Amino acid sequence: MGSFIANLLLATVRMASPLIFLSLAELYSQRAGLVNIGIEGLAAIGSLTGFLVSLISGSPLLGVLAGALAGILVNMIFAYATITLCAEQIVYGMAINIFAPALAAFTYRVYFGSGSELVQVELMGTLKSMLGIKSDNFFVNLFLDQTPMVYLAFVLVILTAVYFTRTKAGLNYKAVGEYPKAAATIGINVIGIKYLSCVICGALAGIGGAYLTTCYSKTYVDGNVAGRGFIALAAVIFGRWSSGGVLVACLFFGFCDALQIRLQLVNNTLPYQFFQMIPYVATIVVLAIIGAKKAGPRASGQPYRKEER
Amino acid sequence: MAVGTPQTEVLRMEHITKQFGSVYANRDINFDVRAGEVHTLLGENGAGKSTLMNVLFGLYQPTEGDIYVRGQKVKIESPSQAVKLGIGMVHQHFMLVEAMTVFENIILGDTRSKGIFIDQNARKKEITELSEKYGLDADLDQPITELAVGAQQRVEILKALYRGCDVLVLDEPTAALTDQEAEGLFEIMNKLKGEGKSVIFISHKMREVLRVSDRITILRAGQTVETVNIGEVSGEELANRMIGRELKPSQYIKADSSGETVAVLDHVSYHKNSKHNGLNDISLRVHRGEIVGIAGVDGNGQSQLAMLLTGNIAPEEGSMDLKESKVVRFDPNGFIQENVSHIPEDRNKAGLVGNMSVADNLVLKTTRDKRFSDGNGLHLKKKAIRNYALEMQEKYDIRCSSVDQESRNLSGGNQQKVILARELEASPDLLVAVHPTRGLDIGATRFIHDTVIMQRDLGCGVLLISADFDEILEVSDRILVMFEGRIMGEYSGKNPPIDEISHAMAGK
Amino acid sequence: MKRKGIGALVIVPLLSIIISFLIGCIVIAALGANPVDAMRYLLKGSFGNVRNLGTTFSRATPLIFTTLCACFAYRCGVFNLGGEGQFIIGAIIACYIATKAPFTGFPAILLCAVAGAAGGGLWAAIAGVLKVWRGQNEMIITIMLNYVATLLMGVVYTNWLRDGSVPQTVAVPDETQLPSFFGLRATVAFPVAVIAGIAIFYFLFYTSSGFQLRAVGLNMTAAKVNGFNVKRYLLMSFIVSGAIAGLGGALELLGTQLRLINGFAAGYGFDGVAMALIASLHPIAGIVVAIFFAALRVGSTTMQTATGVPTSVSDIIQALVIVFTVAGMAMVKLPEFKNRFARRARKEA
Amino acid sequence: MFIKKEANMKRKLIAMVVTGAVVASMAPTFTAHADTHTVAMICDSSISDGGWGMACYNAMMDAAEKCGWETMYSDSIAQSAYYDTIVSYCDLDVDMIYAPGNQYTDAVLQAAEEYPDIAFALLNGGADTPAKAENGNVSSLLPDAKQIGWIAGALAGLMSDTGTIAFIGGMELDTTLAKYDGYGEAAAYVAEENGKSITLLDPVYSGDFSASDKGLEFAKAMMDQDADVFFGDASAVDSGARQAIDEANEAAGEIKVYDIAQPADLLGQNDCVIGSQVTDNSVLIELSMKAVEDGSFGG
Repeated sequence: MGSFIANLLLATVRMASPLIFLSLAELYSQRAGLVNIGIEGLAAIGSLTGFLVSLISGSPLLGVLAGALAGILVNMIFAYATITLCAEQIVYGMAINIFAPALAAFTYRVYFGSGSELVQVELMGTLKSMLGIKSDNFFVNLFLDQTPMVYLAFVLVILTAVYFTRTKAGLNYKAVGEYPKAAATIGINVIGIKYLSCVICGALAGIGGAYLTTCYSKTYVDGNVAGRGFIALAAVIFGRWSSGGVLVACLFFGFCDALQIRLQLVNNTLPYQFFQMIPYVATIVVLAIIGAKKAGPRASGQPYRKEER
Repeated sequence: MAVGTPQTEVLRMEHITKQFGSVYANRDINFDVRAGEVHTLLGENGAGKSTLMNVLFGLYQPTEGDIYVRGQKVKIESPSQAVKLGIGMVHQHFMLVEAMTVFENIILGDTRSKGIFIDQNARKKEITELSEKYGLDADLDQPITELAVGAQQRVEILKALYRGCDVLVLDEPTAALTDQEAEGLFEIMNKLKGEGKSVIFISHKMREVLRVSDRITILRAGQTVETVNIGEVSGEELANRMIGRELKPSQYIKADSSGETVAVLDHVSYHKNSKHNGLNDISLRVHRGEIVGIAGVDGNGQSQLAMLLTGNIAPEEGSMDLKESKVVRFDPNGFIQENVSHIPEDRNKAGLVGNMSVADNLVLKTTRDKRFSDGNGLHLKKKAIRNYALEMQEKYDIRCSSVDQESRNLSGGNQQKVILARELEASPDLLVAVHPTRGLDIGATRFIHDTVIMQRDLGCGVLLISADFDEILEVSDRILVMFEGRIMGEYSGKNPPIDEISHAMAGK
Repeated sequence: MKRKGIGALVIVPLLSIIISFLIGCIVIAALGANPVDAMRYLLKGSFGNVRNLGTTFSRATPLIFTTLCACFAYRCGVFNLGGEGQFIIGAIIACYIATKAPFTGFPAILLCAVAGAAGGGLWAAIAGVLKVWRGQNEMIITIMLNYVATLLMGVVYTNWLRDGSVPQTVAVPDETQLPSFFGLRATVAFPVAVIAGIAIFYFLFYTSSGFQLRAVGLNMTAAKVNGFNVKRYLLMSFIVSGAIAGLGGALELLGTQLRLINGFAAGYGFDGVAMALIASLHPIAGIVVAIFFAALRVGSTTMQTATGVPTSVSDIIQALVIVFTVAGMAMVKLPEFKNRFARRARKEA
Repeated sequence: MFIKKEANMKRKLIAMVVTGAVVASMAPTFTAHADTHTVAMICDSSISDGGWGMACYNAMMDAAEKCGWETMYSDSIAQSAYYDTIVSYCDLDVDMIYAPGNQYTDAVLQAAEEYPDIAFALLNGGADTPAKAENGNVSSLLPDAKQIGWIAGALAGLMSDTGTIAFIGGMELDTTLAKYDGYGEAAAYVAEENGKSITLLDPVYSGDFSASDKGLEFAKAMMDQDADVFFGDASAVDSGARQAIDEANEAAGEIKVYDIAQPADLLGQNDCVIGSQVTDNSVLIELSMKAVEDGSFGG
């Protein structure tokens, strides 16, 4: 059963990684005062683009980059509508969630036509395979048998923490989410930072989506994001708007998911759906327990108008 | 930057015009500042002082007109440009990020120091030097939320100086300060002058204007009236020019508090230990037909007092009586049923539903009333509501394009009138009015005072909370002073001991 | 100012629809199909004949309910994204009663409707309680509850109420199925939905409670200071909106689907939200919008089958309609826009 | 405010009604290609899922080619949309509706009742289904699921070294359950013959036919329990499983874990695939097409 635990942990990391990208995407968005519930959609388009490009170019890395680009492009719609036109952010997130997946499904169908067998793409190699290590030791697997993207995810968490707590730019960035007018009066380019946040958010969400098709599963199927975008939303609140907290939240969700898969095998008296519920129920319970003592950035969700009277 | 010798002009604004849609906020304004002087912008609320400064600071773009800094014509498109040109501004509503510390707020948006990381020690050293030079003491690691208003203002000034400004704009800086704190501020201003820096001082309080200014520019209705040197004209003269007509000081007859009590607080406490947002062992009574004025600087527990007296918060200790009965449940609705009316501190946040029409706001509390609906609210009588609204518009002289207009589009004065109409038509036994005239021009202020006095004479007990000392003196029959959540003293409204009171306001 | 207000709320959506369809046509042409034909089939499929019209109405019915659910909640400033979950819970309960209850026919239908609504309300109340007493973000909770509800339904149709060979529940007995509406495919659920819409409209704009509820939604602080029981209204808006969705679920089951199966109600919740917003939270307008989208969907099936154009084209058209409308609505609210308009208005005068 | 909104609502209504009218008037009277025969397929999974959907689609194409029929299809349709899709095909006057799966039974029967002139070929339908159709225009094409299971099981019994074999299902369809049972029985039998014992892990279900990542996680988890032969009935989900198996084999440096693919031939696509349970549905379809042409369909 020791291997059970070991494999459980490996699965946890595997399942948490895409969530980390998506949650960071949401974190950057909300830190600049933009609540973007369109992550799910952004990830969908990123996932497809990543798949296509790595298929065509044969380079998963290129796929990831393309996914990021696609995420940015789609998120620019959100940016323009919510920042420039001051549209209601929640509403627009919804719009993205309906638009982007439809676009993805459409593109896939048009590109591959019909009746083809399920197209498979080469995944990004793990460090272990690159180094040609054969050992099957748990720690080797945990720390080396991961794709570069996993390391990137964790590095990003650290960078984000440093950015928001130690750098001037990060301080200004936070100010925009907290009190844009004040930020503007000391010469911070509020609109600029808000757009920047949308670029970062779009890129990370796109990468998170691309991860699914370039590092996780060899195939693309519609709806493969499977609600991860919304879990990310929860992770940011759960994680108290700090990258560290977000990481913990993602690992928690990943763990719940990994656990639920295994419980299905151990136990067959209970319908499998109950196990599939675990991550969602856990989210609700945890949020209910921690409550919402610390609200997020002050001005999140509110539009910012330059000349207002 | 080079310290200019006195008399050298550092800043000039020529023919500045700023339009909002169809409204002229500024019209052909001329204004200049010399090195090492305090130049006051004098004008009542809505005269266009703040707009002019926002134009100077690059927050607004002028519709017409030019700005010259040290003789150079400049186009200020953003605050950062203004900062680069050596212009600093302390806004009336502080621009401090509450979630951050003093230090973080000061270095926020810092462009001068190199590197991507924050070099705590170096920056802190610079700031400490500055604060010592100008006597602006501040604990850098304290979060803003824990600072008193005066301290927050010092942080704002530090912020400006840290960005190396030689023209500092102070927008209504004394509004929230005790006299002592104000004195402190004036000293700082003197130090700044000494350093050859210029201060643009915005105010409508004659006393301090005469005390600190070198030159005074009077604005009225968005236009320059004239610029005068200090000593050329008397206080009254200035006041008259500011308002544009002879101002005869109002003389309200003070009533004596003999009637039955409508509200009694008995040793009430709430968040005792919070100096700025708590109540500490407060006892007071309000009688019918009197106006009890609560004097004191903002943020000494007045807001809590008001919320308590209107049932929005419940006391932690002590008890309260409304009329003859002890209050057991503190909830706003219960108090409203007991004929308690409330003119809230923040008319936009708490007074009005901005996106609803004037008419809706007038009947906000009374839709279940027979006059406005059948079957206890099951069917609203739209017509009746509209007619009532028109009647109120007449009676309270509410200026709006139509009673269907969204109330957020009204001017502050008219918004306040809508609230006044709603609250007074309920013919209350107790009226709690918080800063009822804040930000209103003299005309509206006068109207509101008159109406409140009238209500008093109808037998309503009024509790007036105001940070405007003059207002308190003008209308109160009894004056209580609040400081750090406590009542410092009680004085008669008839020829009150002004010095004593202002000392009390400073906690002495 | 007011005149523009009205105009924009109608013109913007219509304009958005037109633009979206144009783009759709371009895409179709790019696929080598004849856009005109495609559009013909799309329209024929949705309105072409009585049968299709009936189909459109029957497809619109559940959407109307979820739209109304969103309208009601958002009027009180509650972002209930859980319409789908509440809808499903209503259906599950109805399914149990319809198949297990000793009696059938009208009493059963009535019980299903009431219990379904109650179930939906309670399901939403979970999020309501968490918001009101734990200050928790209702969007996330309701989304999570959607997943839970969907999986719960899965349990019901794969295990508890499974009907033989396929993972689906037993069908509702004939006597307990809703009577058809004028012989159309649509059942009486459709008029019920419309009536519900009118009732909500009346409640929101012609009763004191509705008035206060809107006030809470527009300015919570002011509402509290002016003596409204904010918590009560918040909770109520959760429960009522949930109940509307729940009722919708129950009727959808008794009227159209007749059994719980995989894919039941998928996406209805979010659709409702989007439509409510396009209708600028107006219940009656919401009904119209819902019917429009239903028509688009029914039509798109015909379009797909006839021309081989992927159904996702119509998904994209629908998405574009939302994208453009919301952006347009926001744009006309911008001060710059208003000023320009104001000036033009003055010139006219 | 109220007035405003009401006006808005009215205008919207009018606008919509107008659109509706225009539509109705311009809607052409549509007739499908009358001369040649047409078959239309509906499918809940994608027809490019490398599994059931793909196999059934290709089967239709083969049969249609032989008989010179035209084909149409809609795939990835939600169970709640089966009926609408079938009906819209019927409205296009197709000659035969081809529904590959027991799950379509109800929708098919309902439509068959309303369109007596159209033939409905139901793959994997229950044996008694045709009798249920009042117009006798439904036929049930039945490849024996249990048999498929047996063959796979026999193979598994032979190949398994660890003595543990696994099964991944999409939905709890009867055919799926039948395959699972056959799989287990045969494996146990064969194993006994060779004097070893076989344990078949409980079946797991992904709840759909598309979540390949779930297949991957399932397989990994099951390999932790020493399963070394996999048989799947979940289309795209299986591909996820095969991916996990390949990875495991790669790590081990040799192919120790095997997968049995179905219903199409996937040999060579993944190293781990040791055999494919190919069910050739095209013959069955071809028969029904012939029947339609000479009018002997159904009965």
